[in-house]
Amino acid sequence: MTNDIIILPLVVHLFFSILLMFLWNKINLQKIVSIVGNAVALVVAIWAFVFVYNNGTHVVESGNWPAPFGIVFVGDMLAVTLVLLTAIAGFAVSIFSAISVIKARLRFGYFSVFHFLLLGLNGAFLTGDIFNLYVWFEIIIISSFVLISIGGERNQLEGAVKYFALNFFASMIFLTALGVLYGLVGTLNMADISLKIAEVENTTLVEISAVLFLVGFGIKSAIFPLYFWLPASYHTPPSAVSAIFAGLLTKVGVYALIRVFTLIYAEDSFLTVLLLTMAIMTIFSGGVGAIIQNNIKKVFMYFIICHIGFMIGGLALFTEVAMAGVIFYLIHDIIIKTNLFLMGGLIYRIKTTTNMKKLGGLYANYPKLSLLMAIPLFSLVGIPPLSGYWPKISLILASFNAEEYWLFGALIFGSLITLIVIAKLWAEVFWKDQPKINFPKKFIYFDQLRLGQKFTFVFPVAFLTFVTLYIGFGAEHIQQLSQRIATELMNNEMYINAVLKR
Amino acid sequence: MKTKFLSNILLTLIWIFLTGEYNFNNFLFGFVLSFIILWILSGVEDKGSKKYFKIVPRIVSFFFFFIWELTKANIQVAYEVITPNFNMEPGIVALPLDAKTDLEITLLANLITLTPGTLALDVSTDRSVLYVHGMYVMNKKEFIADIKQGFEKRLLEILR
Amino acid sequence: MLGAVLLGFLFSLFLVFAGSYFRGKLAVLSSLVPLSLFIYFLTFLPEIADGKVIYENYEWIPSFGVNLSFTLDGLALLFALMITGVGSLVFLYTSAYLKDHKYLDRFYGYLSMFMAAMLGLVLSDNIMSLFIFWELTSISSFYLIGFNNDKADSRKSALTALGITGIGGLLLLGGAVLLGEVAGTYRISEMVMMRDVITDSSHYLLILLLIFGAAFTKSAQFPFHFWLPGAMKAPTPVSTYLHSATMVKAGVYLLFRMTPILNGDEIWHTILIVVGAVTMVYSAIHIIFRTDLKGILAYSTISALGILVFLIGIGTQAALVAAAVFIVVHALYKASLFLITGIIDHETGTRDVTQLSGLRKVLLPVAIAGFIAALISGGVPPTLGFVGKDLIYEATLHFKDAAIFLTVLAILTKILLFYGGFVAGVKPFMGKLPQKFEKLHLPSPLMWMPPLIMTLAGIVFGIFPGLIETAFAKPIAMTQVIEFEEFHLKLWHGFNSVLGLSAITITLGAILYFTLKPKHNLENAIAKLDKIAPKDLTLKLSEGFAEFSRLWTNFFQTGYLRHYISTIVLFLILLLGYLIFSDFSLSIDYSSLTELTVYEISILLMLLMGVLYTVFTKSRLAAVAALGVVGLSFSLLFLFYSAPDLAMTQFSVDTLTVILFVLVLYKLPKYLKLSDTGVRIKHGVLSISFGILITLLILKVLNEPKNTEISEFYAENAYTLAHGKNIVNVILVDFRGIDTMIEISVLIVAALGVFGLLKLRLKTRDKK
Amino acid sequence: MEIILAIITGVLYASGIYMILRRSMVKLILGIILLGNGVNLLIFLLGRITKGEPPIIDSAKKVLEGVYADPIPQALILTAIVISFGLQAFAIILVKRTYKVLKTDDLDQLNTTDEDS
Amino acid sequence: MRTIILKSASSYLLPVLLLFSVFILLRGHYLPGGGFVGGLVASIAFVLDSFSNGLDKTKSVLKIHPGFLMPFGLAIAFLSGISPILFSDLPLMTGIWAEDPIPVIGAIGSALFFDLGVYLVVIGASLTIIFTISESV
Amino acid sequence: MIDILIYITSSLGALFVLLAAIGTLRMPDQYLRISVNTKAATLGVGLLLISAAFFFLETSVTTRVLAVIIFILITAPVGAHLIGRTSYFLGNKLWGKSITDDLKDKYNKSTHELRGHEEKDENEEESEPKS
Amino acid sequence: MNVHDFLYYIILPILSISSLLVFVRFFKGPSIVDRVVALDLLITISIGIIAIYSILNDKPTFLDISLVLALIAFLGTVAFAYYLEKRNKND
Ligand code: NA
Ligand code: NA
Repeated sequence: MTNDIIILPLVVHLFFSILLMFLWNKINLQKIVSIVGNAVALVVAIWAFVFVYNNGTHVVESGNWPAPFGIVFVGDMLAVTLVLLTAIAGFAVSIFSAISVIKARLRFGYFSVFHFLLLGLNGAFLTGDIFNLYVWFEIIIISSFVLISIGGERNQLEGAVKYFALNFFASMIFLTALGVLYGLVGTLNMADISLKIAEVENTTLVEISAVLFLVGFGIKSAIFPLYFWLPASYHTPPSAVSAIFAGLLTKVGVYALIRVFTLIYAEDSFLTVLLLTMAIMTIFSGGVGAIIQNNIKKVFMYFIICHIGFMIGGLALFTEVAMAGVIFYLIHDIIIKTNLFLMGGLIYRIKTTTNMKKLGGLYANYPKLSLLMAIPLFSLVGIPPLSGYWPKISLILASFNAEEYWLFGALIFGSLITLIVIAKLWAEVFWKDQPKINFPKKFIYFDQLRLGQKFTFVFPVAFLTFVTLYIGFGAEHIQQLSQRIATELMNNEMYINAVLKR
Repeated sequence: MKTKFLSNILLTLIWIFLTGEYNFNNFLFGFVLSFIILWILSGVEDKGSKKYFKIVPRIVSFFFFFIWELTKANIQVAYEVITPNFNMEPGIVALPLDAKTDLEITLLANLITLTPGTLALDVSTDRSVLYVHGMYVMNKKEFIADIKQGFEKRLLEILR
Repeated sequence: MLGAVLLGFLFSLFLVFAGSYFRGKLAVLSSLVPLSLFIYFLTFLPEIADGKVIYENYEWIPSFGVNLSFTLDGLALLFALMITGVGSLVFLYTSAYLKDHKYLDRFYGYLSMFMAAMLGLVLSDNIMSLFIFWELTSISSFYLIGFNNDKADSRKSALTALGITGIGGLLLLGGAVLLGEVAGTYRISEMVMMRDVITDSSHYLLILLLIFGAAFTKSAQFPFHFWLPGAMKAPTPVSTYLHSATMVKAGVYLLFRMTPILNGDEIWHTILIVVGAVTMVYSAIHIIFRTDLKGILAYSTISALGILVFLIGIGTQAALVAAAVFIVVHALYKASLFLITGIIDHETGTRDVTQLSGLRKVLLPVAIAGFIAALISGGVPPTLGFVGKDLIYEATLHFKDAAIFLTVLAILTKILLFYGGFVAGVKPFMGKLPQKFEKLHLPSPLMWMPPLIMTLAGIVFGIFPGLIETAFAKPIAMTQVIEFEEFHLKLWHGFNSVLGLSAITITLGAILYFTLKPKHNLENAIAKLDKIAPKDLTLKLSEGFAEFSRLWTNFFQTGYLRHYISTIVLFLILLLGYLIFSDFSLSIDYSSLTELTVYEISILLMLLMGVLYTVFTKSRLAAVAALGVVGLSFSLLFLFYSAPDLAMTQFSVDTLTVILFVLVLYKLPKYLKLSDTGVRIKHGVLSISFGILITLLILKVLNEPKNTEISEFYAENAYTLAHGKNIVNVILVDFRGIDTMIEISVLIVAALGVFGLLKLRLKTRDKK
Repeated sequence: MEIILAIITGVLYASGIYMILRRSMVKLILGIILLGNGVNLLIFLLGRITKGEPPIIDSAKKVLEGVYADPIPQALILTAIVISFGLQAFAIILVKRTYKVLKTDDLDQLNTTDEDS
Repeated sequence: MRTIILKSASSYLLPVLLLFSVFILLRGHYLPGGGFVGGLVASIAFVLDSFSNGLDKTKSVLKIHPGFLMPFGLAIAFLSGISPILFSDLPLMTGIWAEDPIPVIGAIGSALFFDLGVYLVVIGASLTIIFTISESV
Repeated sequence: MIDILIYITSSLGALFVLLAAIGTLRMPDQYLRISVNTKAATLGVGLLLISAAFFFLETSVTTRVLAVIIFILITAPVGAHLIGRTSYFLGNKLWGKSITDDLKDKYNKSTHELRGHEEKDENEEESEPKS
Repeated sequence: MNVHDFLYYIILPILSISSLLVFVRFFKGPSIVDRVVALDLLITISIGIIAIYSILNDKPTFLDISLVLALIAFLGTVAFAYYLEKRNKND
């Protein structure tokens, strides 16, 4: 089994999605099976993580075909870390789904599709083959289409149509890039591409393929000027779904950018300028967008964008310090963004709305819950020593060293906006008295739940908050991990040698 | 039971033709495969399948007769197509049917469609009339008689 | 020292989570926490007085160089004692002031968290951990200012304060990171050795500006001062503790700390002196126009902070000693005055100084404390205030060429501060007691004892300034000044020019107090000036920014899918166009191309026409049928070019898609002409440009050689190793089987989606 | 031949994008299909094309020799076709569903989620 | 559509087309074809049947909901994919082949089962999609 | 010998196909166009397929060719029937020079049930067609 | 002229031209029925083209594609008829 250890998460998720399809009408059983499945996936992910942590990059050659002839799965530190984070987020969200998603949705294969989505995410992180990455992307997007649109009311359908069109378009651009790349190097294995692309004489064509990848992935990861569709789509589905979208879907785009731009493409001044500009604009635009929102889910949405800019900016700097910052931020962001949307769901369950103007009095009525939620909020802001703070040190430092003062300014700007908006959100939602609104009668409020149900609602939030606290206070471990990953990424021959067995 | 078996054999033969391997193993495989398919489809009504044995050889003989008719039909139409003027007098004619079963009606309609200047448009819901579009309906009664005496008669002779 | 810092945090956690079980019973007991810390720090006095510096270091996040390093030197001890000392009294005072308040425990929780953060800040030897504690003071003060969170005013003030100090915090982060980078260490004590490296570095100015930004926002220097009067909305203990004694001095502390590291250039002095001077004079003048006691105190606090910055800017030993002493002076009198104001407010229900008089008759001990506080504030001997004021004049008088000018500014400020101190500390108690206040009773000693203790301490220290000298002044001077000179603090220096200036100050201050009475019309007069005051400007700026944000966001977030896509397409066109035309050469090797035949041309023609027909037809059904033609042409094309599997698949899939279309199409409306011609042309140009770029791109790539290593491997091994002869199929089920496995999963999910999309609604509708 | 195919690919991209930019949802889907075909053709073309030599090993032989078409792009396109089919099927239904709920085919009517709610 | 002609024609076409689909499936490893096209042909056969005989009739012929073919097919593909892991500690998707080829199909191996899984999934998915649409129309 | 057969079958096949194409283009109404193309194309394509059978002269190819031809023979007329009657539903008019239309008014507009010939228009109520 | 050239230079062009002629009908319409019929005929002609092409390339296996084509073309026609009838009923 240890030979295949890094792909066990894939096996587990595929197994459970099949199993769940067989349990089509047994919703209560599905809930349990899905939670068990995610728990198993978590255990397996930890196992794989520890294995790679101790033994270094591990490669599985599917079909026993050596690279570059077959599809390989590459468990380097970055991949297994992301797999682990996916498992953590997936575990929390599966529990949250079990309690929060309405029966009608569950009856139509929600959990099965959910596992397919997680399968896709894990596959995307692990694969060493660029076309295979496309295929994983597709299972991700089709699953997300289904999750966003099933049981669709007006808003969801509107969101889904745009979401579909843009993601399809992104996939087409990705495929175009892939076609160009294959036309140039005749191989699909990323490590092999990396070697062969260095021999391509026409660097303009290489740059073009890079730009196409950038745009294709950029649409998915919400970079300026490609993200405009996102705020209108991601907040429409149920919170459990939004949580996975927010936490992982945009990050898989960032992951792909990191992978492609560290492994395949060498540093290039044109691309650097392009990435930097896009990053700065993303931070700015996301931050500016967050200021004017009244719905907390949409506020979080714009922060996703804003903070993606942080990571892209770090990637653009292309130094080890910056990369460590990017990785740390990625780790922090996946957990925190997932949690924020679960919190949104929790607030909705309490108050039937996520509109700040209609919300209030949470602190007075739910002091402990409020304090619990304060931790992720302030982690998002990056109040030291919580998790969002640490990566900023690396990013700021790297932007200084690279003398990219605009990026530095953008980082400060983004952090400040986050601080102010979250403080405002806190004041509005938690401090302010509950304004007089008509609470719908036909709604099961949080207060009406049984103790066990309440616990199930709060547990995922508490669990992820705990992880966030660990990231903040155990920053030493995370930073060491991030530095190790950054070293691996910046010295891509480690990856290439592992894959091609050189 | 017997009809099932015959269908089974027939499908097996089609299989052998498709694969082009004429040996026992392939026969066996084809047989099992056909069996499975028939088993799956056992809900399908198979009216008229009892006559498989008789029908198969007759279809083969009818086939060659039909090719001839088809060629004739095409020549006629070809002439119509390439000559600059149209000599036709088309129209839709109601053709009373003697054919009763699904198979009979279907085959008749298909044959009519495939032959010169005629197109079977539809069968009345009570199966009493076949509506035929003809290119050369110079005389309605003659037109009807031609078909009834030609195709329908021949066909029913074969099928009954 | 780690324990000292952690104690506050742990206590805070305990109160926040478990406090509600005690319902305020722990209030008085809570004061034991700061008190014991105060005593703990007192025990270090002898060592520090001996000139020792105590270091402690705990590894935390060595990867970042962020460690819990603590230093206890004169400066740190001064602040630590002030924090814990004033803290003890404030804690005590609070127990009475907020007695029976619903959230008293929570309040203590925030308060001790703040105290711990503040302690951590002043004890940190690591600039990153200093920053961490710095931010924690901002956050805990956010909660403290917004403690009465049901009031919109409180929330707004808390947000403003957090916003301004938040900016400062981020600047500090930048400065700290940069400083650490330049110095090669985050330890402040080590940075001192790197002074020359830092001041010579090209980043020096940037560092300086960042650090100043942090300090000025935190210590409410002009033009960032406006958050402070607003923050006074907080309950009195908060105003006392944070906004006079401790937090606002964090900026001053930072400048103090940085003096031996960054004080190497004229610019350091210039900026600090100018900003400090403007702040102290500007806000001192403001005092005259205030009638709210807290308003008076707020502006006098800002002025005092200005004085401190101003002194640090002067930077001579005398000035630094003056600053150190003045920190103590200010803490003693200002904290007392705040507490006194709190008592008055608590008892009379008003802070309007025009309404208050004669309160000495009912609140005698408070009146005594008020009187002494006013004396300290006014620098009247024998209080420590007098010592402090003299030291200030001493410092200004000896500052190079601008001595006279600076001294005049200092005197002006001091006169106004004298006035402010008396208005706040004396005026409410003098004159006739209004009838409505006759029934007032002296509140609990827990409230009036703390100011009394502090003011008395002001007299004791005034009479024995040696205490201050040995405990703080000398140790601070020794660590913060490069060339230390021996000095002594005295109450009486004999007759000299400084004494003369003191006399002038006190006389003019007294005259001002007796002639100028606080009036509402004065307050209204200055309100008109608010429009150009930094506060309103900032407000307008932030409103403008919000408006800009709205415009910016709505400009891009139109909600129209086609805008989003056309933006992306345009972006791609620009990038690809730039790259393709940047080295435009299109030489095609015609010999490498395949020959063109009649039948291919007809197929391609059909394909082309089919595509165009699909685009331009006005009938949806015809478009779908045309799609069928396109699919057919495609599969023939694939067949001609050696891809039979593709031909089959393309055709079956296309037909199935057409069927799907056909099945749902009649549920959809007919085509309408929705876009006008201009839009069509715009989109046409966009799409055609993109198409042209793609064509050019293809031709360029086709010119490059291609590596065929992988396909050769498949050709050789498909049968021998993978037992298949149709290599495409072998790739699909074996070499790249994973792709296929996921591909069919995609189909499954799509089918589940279709199923759910159509059936789920049916079911819910059925329920209705 | 390649030149003409390249032009046709360009036409497919252009048509696809043009259709996606229309306001009608039905046109959006037609555009998606056209664009998908364009992408397939691009991959096919850039994998270099070969006439009449499918990558199938002769029944009498064990290895593929001589001139043959690159099987890899074919396999990729096949996968892409199937995936696109799944997505298109879903999209068609999505559009139908959306039309039923929103009573409009006009994409410009789909902008309430951007408004404040 | 209520037309006798289509109805009777399709009832004869259905078994032949299914046969043809299996043929396409099995020869895929050697000649053009394979699980995907095979599955499509099979599902088209059923769709045709549903057009002519009505959906209920076709469903009763199928006996189970086509949706169940999807997990079933995927399970087969999945098992053929992971069997190397379970049985011989080889990586995922490693081909396992019987020693001797058999007639018609050729070499028997895990790839064949994999293709069979694809075949079933394609039938299941396309039929689920089309039937659902037909029902909701 | 075989070559000659191939020449003949392929030429005839191509010719019929061409005729069908021309017919489809030229014929004045839908019914005539359907009529023309079904016949001509079926024969033409059949011949082309047969020429392939002649060329390869392998039983497997021959049987496959036969299978395709039979298949076309079954499906083409059914398709023609379906599309022809649909054309009638859509109200596509017969060519102006057509002489008779027995189908006129025989379809029930909502159910698409088709009345037989013998039943007179007057007594349609009592003779509900059995299904 | 051998068989190969005959097929290549005469038969295939005739078939191609036929396709284009049919496409003209597709283009002209006017009724959707004409388009469906034209599409059907196009596919049928393609079957012939494939038959000739399989001879030219000596690849009998291409004939299988023609079977798939025939099958699916039929389904397309059925589907269009189905749709048109349903739409007509609903009007
Ligand atoms: Na005829
Ligand atoms: Na006919």
